[in-house]
Amino acid sequence: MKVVLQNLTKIFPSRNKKSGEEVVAVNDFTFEIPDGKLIGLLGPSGCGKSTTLYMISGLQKPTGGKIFFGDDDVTELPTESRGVGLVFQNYALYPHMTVKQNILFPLQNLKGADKMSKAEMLKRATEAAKLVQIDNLMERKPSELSGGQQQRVAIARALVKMPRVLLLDEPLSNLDARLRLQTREEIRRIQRETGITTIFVTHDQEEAMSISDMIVVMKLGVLQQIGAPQEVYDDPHNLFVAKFLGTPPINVFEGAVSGGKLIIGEQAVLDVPGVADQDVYVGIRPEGFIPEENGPMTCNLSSVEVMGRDSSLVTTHTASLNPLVRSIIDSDIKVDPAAETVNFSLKPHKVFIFNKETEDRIYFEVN
Amino acid sequence: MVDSKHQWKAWLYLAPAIVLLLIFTVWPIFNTIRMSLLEGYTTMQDVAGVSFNFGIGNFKNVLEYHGFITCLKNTILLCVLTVPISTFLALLIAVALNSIKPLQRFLQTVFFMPYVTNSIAIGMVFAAMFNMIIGGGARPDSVGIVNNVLEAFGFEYINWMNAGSEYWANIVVMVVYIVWNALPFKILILLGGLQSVNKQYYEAARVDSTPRWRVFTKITIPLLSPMLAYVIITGFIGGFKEYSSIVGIFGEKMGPVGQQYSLDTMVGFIYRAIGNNEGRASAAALILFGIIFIVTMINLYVSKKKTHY
Amino acid sequence: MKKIVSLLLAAIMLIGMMGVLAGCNNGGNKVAPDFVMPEGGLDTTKEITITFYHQMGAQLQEILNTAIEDFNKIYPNIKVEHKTYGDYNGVRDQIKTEISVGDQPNIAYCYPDHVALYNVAGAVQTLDSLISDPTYGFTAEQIADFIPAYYNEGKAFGDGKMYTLPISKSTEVLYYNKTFFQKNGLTVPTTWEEMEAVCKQIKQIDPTCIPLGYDSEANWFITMCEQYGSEYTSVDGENFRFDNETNRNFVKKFQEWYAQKLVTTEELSGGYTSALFTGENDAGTRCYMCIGSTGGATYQQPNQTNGKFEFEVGITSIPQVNPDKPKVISQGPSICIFKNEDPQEVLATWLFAKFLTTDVTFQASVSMNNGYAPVIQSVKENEIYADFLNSYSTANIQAYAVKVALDQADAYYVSPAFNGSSVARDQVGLLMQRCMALTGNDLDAAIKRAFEEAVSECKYQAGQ
Amino acid sequence: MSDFKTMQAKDLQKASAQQRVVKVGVQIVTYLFLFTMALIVIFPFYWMIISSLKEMGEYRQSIPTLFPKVLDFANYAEVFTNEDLLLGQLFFNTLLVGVISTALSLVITVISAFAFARLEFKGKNALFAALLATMMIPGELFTITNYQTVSSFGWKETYTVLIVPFLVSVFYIYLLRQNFMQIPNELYLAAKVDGTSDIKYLWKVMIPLALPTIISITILKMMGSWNSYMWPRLVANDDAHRLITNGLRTAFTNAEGVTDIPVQMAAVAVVSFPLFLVFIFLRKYIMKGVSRSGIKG
Repeated sequence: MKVVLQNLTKIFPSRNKKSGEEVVAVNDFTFEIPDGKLIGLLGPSGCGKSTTLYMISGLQKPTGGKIFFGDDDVTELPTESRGVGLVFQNYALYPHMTVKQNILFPLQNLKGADKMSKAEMLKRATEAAKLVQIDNLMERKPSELSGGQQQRVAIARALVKMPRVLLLDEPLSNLDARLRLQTREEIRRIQRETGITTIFVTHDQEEAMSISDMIVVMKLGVLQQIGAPQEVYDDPHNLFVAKFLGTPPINVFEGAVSGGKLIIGEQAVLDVPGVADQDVYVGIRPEGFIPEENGPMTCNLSSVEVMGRDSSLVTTHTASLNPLVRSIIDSDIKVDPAAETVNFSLKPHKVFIFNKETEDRIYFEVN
Repeated sequence: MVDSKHQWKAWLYLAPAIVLLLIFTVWPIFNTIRMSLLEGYTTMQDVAGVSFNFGIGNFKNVLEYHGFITCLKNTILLCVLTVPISTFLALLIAVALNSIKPLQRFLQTVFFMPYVTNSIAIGMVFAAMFNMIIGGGARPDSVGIVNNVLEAFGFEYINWMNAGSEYWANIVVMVVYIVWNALPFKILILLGGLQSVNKQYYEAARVDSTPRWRVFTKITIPLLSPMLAYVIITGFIGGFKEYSSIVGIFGEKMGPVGQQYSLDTMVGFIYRAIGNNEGRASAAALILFGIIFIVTMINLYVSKKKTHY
Repeated sequence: MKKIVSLLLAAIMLIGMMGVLAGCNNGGNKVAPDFVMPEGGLDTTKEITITFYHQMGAQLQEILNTAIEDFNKIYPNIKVEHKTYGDYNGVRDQIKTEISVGDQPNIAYCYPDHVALYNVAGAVQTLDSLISDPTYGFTAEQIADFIPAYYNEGKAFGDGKMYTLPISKSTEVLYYNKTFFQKNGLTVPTTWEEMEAVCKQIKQIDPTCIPLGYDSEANWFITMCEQYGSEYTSVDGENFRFDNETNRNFVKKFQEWYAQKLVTTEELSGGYTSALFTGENDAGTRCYMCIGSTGGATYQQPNQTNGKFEFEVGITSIPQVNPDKPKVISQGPSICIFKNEDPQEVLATWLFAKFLTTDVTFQASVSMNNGYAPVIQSVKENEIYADFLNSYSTANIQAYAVKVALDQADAYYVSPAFNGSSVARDQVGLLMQRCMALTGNDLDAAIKRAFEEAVSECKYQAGQ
Repeated sequence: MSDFKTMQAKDLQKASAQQRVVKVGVQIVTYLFLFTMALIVIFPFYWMIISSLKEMGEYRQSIPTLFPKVLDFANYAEVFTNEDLLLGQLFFNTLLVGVISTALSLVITVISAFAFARLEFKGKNALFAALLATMMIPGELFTITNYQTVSSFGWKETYTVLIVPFLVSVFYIYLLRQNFMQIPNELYLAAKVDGTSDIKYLWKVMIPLALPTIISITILKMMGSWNSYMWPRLVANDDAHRLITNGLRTAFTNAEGVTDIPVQMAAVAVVSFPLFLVFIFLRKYIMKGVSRSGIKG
């Protein structure tokens, strides 16, 4: 079931009547979520991602715009009739019901054509439990389960009625690090097996990129960029998207373009044919640095962190906006930790130039 | 946890409460037990220096009184009827109040009004509603507001509380009065409880497209059960001490004209005994305390199993 | 479970400890000694404060305050503080509790049943020595001036001693609709047979009415016992003797009257009978006769339409079984003095009591205000009071009521007072209501059972 | 689950229309139910007001009228002019006793609840269970013994006797303890670690967090002292100390024991008005107070 959002807007009247200015939580969103895909709504807190999710679920009424499931306009339809599955951030499992009762609960509400016999319901519930691997916890109460287990019960409850769209509100934020990795693989696997269109909200870019078919980056209610994770990583439309994706984060420098050459500090570090002369921001991915004897760019070396497969050089540079410039290089290349400076040459496709005012991306031919 | 050095500090904080309780609660309990075990004790004779022998005569005297069973029956019957009805009604009102936004504040205030209504006025209203005025003609001069409504719907008027009225009719009047009195406090507690239930459970229920009545029975009630247990337990404790409501309607005769004491309760018995035999009144009070204690223990036990924390 | 165990432990420990306690302290005699006249009599130098409990309404308290001012002109050093406790049960309950700690007031409004209760603790000071005291007591004229029946009420406690002084008396009288009676040529009944006859006549004339309203069922029952000379209660021996053939018969007769709607009472009708007397209610029911207290005279006044009363009210004494030996209840408060450590206080209180009962202006103004009868005959000589009495009419209904009360002064009776007599009074009232409300066929058996249960309830409550 | 197929699309327009009808229907039923119940609950208050506007004649009519034929404000005039009533004195006494007893009992309730909620000591549960047990005892018997105690202390006809005996109310300690227990213990331990004294912690952390409950206790306590009748009449029935309810009950009864109800109702209405105002303003707190206590029994 594909989900289409058309000029979706949500304006919250401000809390205190006096000041009167409103909060535009979601500003004119239009995008289409293909059927059967796992979509990540990504952005810093307060960017409107949860509000969008709740509008899709029907729990929040949009101020403007339309929502379509397939070609049905569900904007006016109440949550009960939308056939959505929603997993809350703190799971919202009914505390007084066992795991089995929690999972069975949605099935017991089905009416008319979808009504099921008791046996049928139990079969479906056990299937869902197996799918999320909690079939051994059926008689437990939510208070007796760990965060991860509760998470999976919530997913099973959302899935069991085979909703048209599955929505997950920051599913991993309450889990410890180790469990987070394991659970996000679970979500990926479950989504693949069921093939259900799934939208999840997260502020952790690594999580979004690792399992999403498509990510939607948002900032202060405005849609920044949509696309496959790798594609958005490699082709950020603006500085915000570039800075937001990737760990360790992208290194940003103040620079200028003159005569087709990119100047950082005093050094011409890269040929940028076809770009008019102007001051620019320059974003260089950590993996975009290659240490070279006479590389065009020199940085002062502070330390070398060997991490096995590759090692990371911690350097500083006067033109850098952040105190440290971090690069990741192949561990076979040896760098003398005692050296004062190190020279790099840059991989062109790992360097992005942004307009100083609008911070929009400026393209240049990469040969 | 906190080491024992803090023992004395805890007792220090509790000191004022304990001292006052010792004087004004514990000592009266002792005195009540003392009086209950002095056979035939009355303060007047005590002042005159008469001495009483020590025994359980008062208790026997209370239990043998022919009216004692009626008092017990009435007390239990009223409790068993009014506590569930008032709790259920208060729950409905609280849920309804919680589900509306406009006028919610206004209606909340209205439901608090009984607190501010003087008990004399309440007694008068119930007289106007149920009392009949027997005049010269065959038919009573006025049959009361409730009967007017009944007749408007084509029913025969009922003799609710006048001479010759049926026991069940008197009970109906009392149940209406007691439930009416018990509503405001219960609504307050249950509405408070409803508002402390996490909103997200209701959102989850909506997502699961749960019909209204299932939300009410499967989510609201279970989550509210600690409050409900509390309201029911205090309801029973209060219910067993029912007295002023019956005096409010039927007066000191505790029953319709010609059937005095037919609606007497345990506390009614105690009040009649306080007049001149405090020994017997103390014994009756202790018996009542025993009953309330047992009923509350049962309630606590039942609620421990049923409610969910 | 731990909580329950700890609770049981506390309870057992409680009962154990108090068992010991009960054994020992049994409370010694807290009441003050009997009064002995201090030599040198009243110490006029010392400031003495006495407390007076009553149930006077706002206007009566005005009259009391002026009386206290006059009293202080004679005895400036005696300061009188007075408080109301609502109704007569309120005064009794307050004093009973205060006696238990020995700080009861000096003087209080009381009824015979109350004094009987206080006497269990021996708290009331007998007045004989004070009355006969040469300097402070009553003079012979003052004693003679009292209306004998009221004065003798003070001695009705079985031991011939004087416990109370009458202060303001009321009785029951028959209020009747004079205009209606004259218009229909009806004679005012003086016996119960005449009453039944006239009620039936009235019923013919106005079928929707109830000819007679009798407010207090208890008074009716006790008065009938006195008029028939049948037994009601007695101070010694078997206290409660009202279950006998004569009483059951008259109750049966009144049950028939009620069934034929010839009579009703406040409880049976569910509303004020005096309201039915003064004007018909919306359904047209009204009473043409109402037997009630002289104290409530103002409530028997019909409504006025542009200055003229709807009908003239006549007042006469209530019907009798035997008109030559009339018996009418005497009610209204008396005053009693409580024992006190300080004989000066008792003496000062006595002087105040003497003043209230013998001061003509106080007695007259109280009577003029609420229709209660004064307790001394000399009040009639006071000219203001004399023309108050003579101007008796529907407009000045209090005067009319007092006049009738004074005329039947020698017909008063007082029921014996003992600890439990108030219980008897309540129970016979309830008994009367119950029997009159009886329906169905086997009335005699039902009445018999009602009487037996009333006697057993009296015995139980009196602690026998 | 492999051959998973999505639900076939329902006819959505019809569902949402039908949905809306049900929703409106439920709304109507809810409001209807609430208004009938509100009418029933308010009726006696309405009756109190109209009785206070009827003159004596109409009031004594045996068949009560639903609305007074003649509006008579004389009763209200009588309440204010009747100098015997000493309305001002009654108000002052009740206010004075109400405020002091509420303040003192609040202090006792807070520190006792704090001890029960936070501090560990031997016999805590037994003591608390015993306290709860006292709530079950019918109070009638206490009056006699307490009367004897206060008169032996010589407190009769003073403000003390109206205040001290009822300073400890077990119910409110129970309510506040439940509320305090909801404050996580770590906060207390953390405060202990950086040396804050119990009192400071109580003042700075616990009271602000439990403020709504404390306010609702204050209001309910004030109303309690406003309506108390039996005890004040027994121990302090003199003009200087009489309280409002006691004053109104006896002020309008004459020697014959007949009470002028209309004027009494007027007086009662006048007295209840401040209570009504207090409730209106602090209604929000009462609601929050009770819910925050999350009475878990």
